Amino acid sequence: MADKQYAKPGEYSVVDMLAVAAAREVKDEEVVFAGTGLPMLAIMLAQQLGAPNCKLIYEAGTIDSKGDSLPSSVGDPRCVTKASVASGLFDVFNQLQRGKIDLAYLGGAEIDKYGNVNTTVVGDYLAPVMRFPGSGGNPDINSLARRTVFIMVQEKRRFKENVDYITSPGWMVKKWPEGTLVHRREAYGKKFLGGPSAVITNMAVFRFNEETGVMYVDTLHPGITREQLQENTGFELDFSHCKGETEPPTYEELRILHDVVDPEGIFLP
Amino acid sequence: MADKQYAKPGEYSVVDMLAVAAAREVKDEEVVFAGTGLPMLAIMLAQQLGAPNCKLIYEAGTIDSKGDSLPSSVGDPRCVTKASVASGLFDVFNQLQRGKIDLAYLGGAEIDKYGNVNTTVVGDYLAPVMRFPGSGGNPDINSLARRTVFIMVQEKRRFKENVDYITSPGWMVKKWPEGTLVHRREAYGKKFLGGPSAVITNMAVFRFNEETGVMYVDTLHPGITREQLQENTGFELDFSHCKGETEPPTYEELRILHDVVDPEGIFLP
Amino acid sequence: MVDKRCSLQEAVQMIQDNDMITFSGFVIWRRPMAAIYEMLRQEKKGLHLVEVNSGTHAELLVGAGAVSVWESCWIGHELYGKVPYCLDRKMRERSVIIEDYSHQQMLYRMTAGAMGIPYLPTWASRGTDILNPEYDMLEKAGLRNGANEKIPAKKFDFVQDPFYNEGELIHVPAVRPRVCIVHAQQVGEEGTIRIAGQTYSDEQAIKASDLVIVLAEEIVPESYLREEPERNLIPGYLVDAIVELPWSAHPTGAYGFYDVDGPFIREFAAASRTDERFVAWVDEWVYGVKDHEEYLNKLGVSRLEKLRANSYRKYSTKVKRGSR
Amino acid sequence: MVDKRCSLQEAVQMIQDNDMITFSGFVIWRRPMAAIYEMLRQEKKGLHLVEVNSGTHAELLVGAGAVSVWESCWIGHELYGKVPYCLDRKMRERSVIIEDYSHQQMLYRMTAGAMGIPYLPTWASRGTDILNPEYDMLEKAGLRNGANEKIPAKKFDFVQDPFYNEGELIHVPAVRPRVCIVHAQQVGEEGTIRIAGQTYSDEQAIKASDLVIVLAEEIVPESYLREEPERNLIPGYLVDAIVELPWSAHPTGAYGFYDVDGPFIREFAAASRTDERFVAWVDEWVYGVKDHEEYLNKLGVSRLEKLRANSYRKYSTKVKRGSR
Repeated sequence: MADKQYAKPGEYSVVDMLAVAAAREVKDEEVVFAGTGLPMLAIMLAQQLGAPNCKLIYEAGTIDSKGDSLPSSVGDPRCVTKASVASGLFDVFNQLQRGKIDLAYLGGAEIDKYGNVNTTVVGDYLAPVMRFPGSGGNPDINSLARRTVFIMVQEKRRFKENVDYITSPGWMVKKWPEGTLVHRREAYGKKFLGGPSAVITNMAVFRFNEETGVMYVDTLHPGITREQLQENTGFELDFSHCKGETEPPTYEELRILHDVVDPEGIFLP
Repeated sequence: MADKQYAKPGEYSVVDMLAVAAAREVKDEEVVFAGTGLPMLAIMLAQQLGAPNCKLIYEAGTIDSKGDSLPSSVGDPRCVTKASVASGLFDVFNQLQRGKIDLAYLGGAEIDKYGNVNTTVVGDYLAPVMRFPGSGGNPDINSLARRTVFIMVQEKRRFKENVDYITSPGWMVKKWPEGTLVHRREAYGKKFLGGPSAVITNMAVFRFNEETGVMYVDTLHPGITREQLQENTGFELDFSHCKGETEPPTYEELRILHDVVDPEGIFLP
Repeated sequence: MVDKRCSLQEAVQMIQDNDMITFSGFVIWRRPMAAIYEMLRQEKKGLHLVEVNSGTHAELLVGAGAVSVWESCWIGHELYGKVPYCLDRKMRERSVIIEDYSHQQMLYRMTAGAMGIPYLPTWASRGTDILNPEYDMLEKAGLRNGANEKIPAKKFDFVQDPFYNEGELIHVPAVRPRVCIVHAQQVGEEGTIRIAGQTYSDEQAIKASDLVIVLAEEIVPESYLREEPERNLIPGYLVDAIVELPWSAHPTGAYGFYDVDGPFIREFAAASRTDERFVAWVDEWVYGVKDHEEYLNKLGVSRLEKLRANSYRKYSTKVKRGSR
Repeated sequence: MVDKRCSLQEAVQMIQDNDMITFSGFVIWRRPMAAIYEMLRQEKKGLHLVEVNSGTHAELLVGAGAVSVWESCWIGHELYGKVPYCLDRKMRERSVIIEDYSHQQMLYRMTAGAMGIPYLPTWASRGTDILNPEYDMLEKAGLRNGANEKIPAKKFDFVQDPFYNEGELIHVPAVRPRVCIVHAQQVGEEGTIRIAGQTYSDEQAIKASDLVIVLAEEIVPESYLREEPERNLIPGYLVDAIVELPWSAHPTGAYGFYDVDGPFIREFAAASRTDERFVAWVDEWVYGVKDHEEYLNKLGVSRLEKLRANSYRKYSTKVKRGSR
């Protein structure tokens, strides 16, 4: 690790920083669920670096594929190349529920301080202002993987005190039929498998106090100040556990990301 | 039909008669579930004669196979030859429960006058005298196919007023937790799909009064008298709807059975 | 043997107004697009879409006013358009009822239909607003009164596990579409379906449905498919109509045959932002062409050849996908 | 990458006394027989067998006194022996607890295990004595008290369908074996499993289990299996131990490799009629040979070559099966 050559601010984009930070969350030999876009970049980068034996699962039905052409979506034929198994949703969602998934990368339109995510509507669900695409497998994966990492854009309107609709469950979730917020451990009981472990944005890495369920700032990306981060967040941030600066991308990571993982510039323009 | 050449008694065995009578139960284009042994012979004979487009399903997971070598069991590789689909139990049992099976051929160690079958134990279940192999898929298929045909040996100890244990459901079945006998239509409600339509033995063909659920004699095989049949039955037989003699095998049927379906003499010694 | 082969027009005539319907594929892959276009030409109305996941095909049906209920978990165009403008517009007009489930819940609903049971239990998506009892939109619309036998009496049920004492599970009701329209790479003349690559949730969608229409890139001999029955997904007796129609999933992609036509979908997604532009788009690409053949000719050889998959790789190596 | 390859002895040492265990295959096809023999040699005791269906392999374990509970639907040798003499004897001695379910119920129990849910609903086998509440034998033995977390609190549950009002369904509890021993034709060095022909209920048995041991006819390069991932059943990370062992399903059969050895099973079935003859048989064929290699040599080349499958037909064309 001593000979790591870190890139300097200006030599990498915020998307590069995001992808690299996300890639560092995975451990070798882990079974990882990834969705379309940045999650794919992160996991494929990880496979080239510290986690060559991590197994990548795509929601549409492929397991541990090893293609050399970046898929543009999880249903893409490129997901099938040199896979261990190509099947369908029933296979992969069952494995998820069986507790076989160590880590998942997810995205979201809005998030609150407990890690609850909204990808469904803006406004009151019964009189909505705008429709998002909907849940997809986000809440399934997020409720059943052992750890989840959210990759998001840091904006005040996206980091909210409360989301309009809990599409995907964080650490404080709704208990029905009352709808009261309870801790995920309490709501899930014996079938508690884990929960959100990090939120990675273009500005920072956040983690969670698993007892209170509240998000805190773990590291700030190089060049980002606490004030800038707070300005782009809709709730008061906890900096009490902030470890300092996010480790910047290395030249080697950037090379792999741009030349090996996404040479066509699909997600990295 | 006018030019059918029927074989005479002595020119065919009781097993031949059984197989031929069973084969006549299937209609063309039907989807048929068959188990090991005589059911296989019956359905493969039917495919050579009046029902060339019936589709044969084996419990172990093959659909509409068209091999030229008789399988000795439903798990046999010979079941896979030229099949439409080779899969597993989850595929075929789901199709069964979805109501896709028109007809099934089944066997049994003991049967009662309602068509309830025992293939589990002799004697009190809690202090049994002897263990049979068990249910297998018999009760599943018998409860979910639209029609079932039982192929059995006619013996007094096998045709009983009441079976020791209802492994497979006939027309009067047990309603739990009380265990009272009720009509299958009542017990199955909206999910009533049909029930046993015939029992074919080495001596006769039986059918059911679907209102009372009671078995009656439909035809006697050539050379069998009512007295002989009653002697080999443990309950009083209803001959009131007996149509006379079972149509004997034709020479063509016998030729196909012995030369085409089972030339190795696996089930037809 | 019954000959199930027919024209696209005949196949689509089997779909009735107000049908509950589902489709093969995954978001922008292997959707039976030629049949979607033909449904618009035949002016189908009041459709009740039940989809494990949704996509471009549904935006077209919704935008054209063919849909009264949409039950699914996701709709959009992936990389080529993040917002489902048609559904968004119809939602705000309140002309389409939206019933939200999660992906696994929709999968299990379709699986329950395929298994012939009325529901399946799952742990997925507990603690979310998907389970909010106030958000049962079919109930709010009075459609859970039993008048329509395809609509279950409840959106969910919550049940305690009595076997391992693991807590409260969600029971999701089966879906039992009247029609499933499938895009497959190969189908035999008796109807055996072989899907190459990922099968998505096609097996469940087909087996849950009463009537199955297949658009295939090619009809191949049954004897060929039956040489390797392990590779086939569906037996012929579950299929009701077969249409041989190359490129019938365009602009969505099909493993081994062609890639997604990204620019085409991006243009449609952009056009879908307003009703006027949507109408102009369908006037050009749907009503403006007589049939699938005219549509392909309008696309032109160059465009299609770029999309065509490399036979070894199973995807196109000629299509430009990114900025480099 | 972890190397999962090991010897048969090492693999069988992973099985503990009192384990809940299941196997690949169907009655007399693709049973991991070499491991069964080795389990006898290692004197495993108190096993709790949970099987979608059972057969020759289980008669051996039961006869040798290795089994305390048998939960399944069928046991026998098909054409080669209709009576399960060992289970019959142990049943009458009351040294094995028998819990009867139907085939579909056992399949759904294993499927629930594989899906990670505690039960599945089914309509199968209503009205039978399988559902007789007096016949819950694990309950009668006091084993449903929660002391063993692998044993559910109830044999069945009966539940009304609240969605379509279709009546009372049966809920069957998941099975969650600690160990699954699989016989497969091919496995990759990372553990990817390819099963040829019917897959029976192998997928469910493997995915329901905590620990998976594979006996394979051959270990092949992962790169070969990954050329056609649609044909593979199980990814490598679900596999814990791999043993390359040709003929390891003998005397049961394996699609594409060899037929059932009917006379061998018939002889065993006949020997199983009495305890004395059973003991003599296992003394000769199990304890009398040191390992699988000695077993094969004792069988001899001529016997094995007759069983070997024709590579096109996938079954043997040399074996004499009937009376002609």
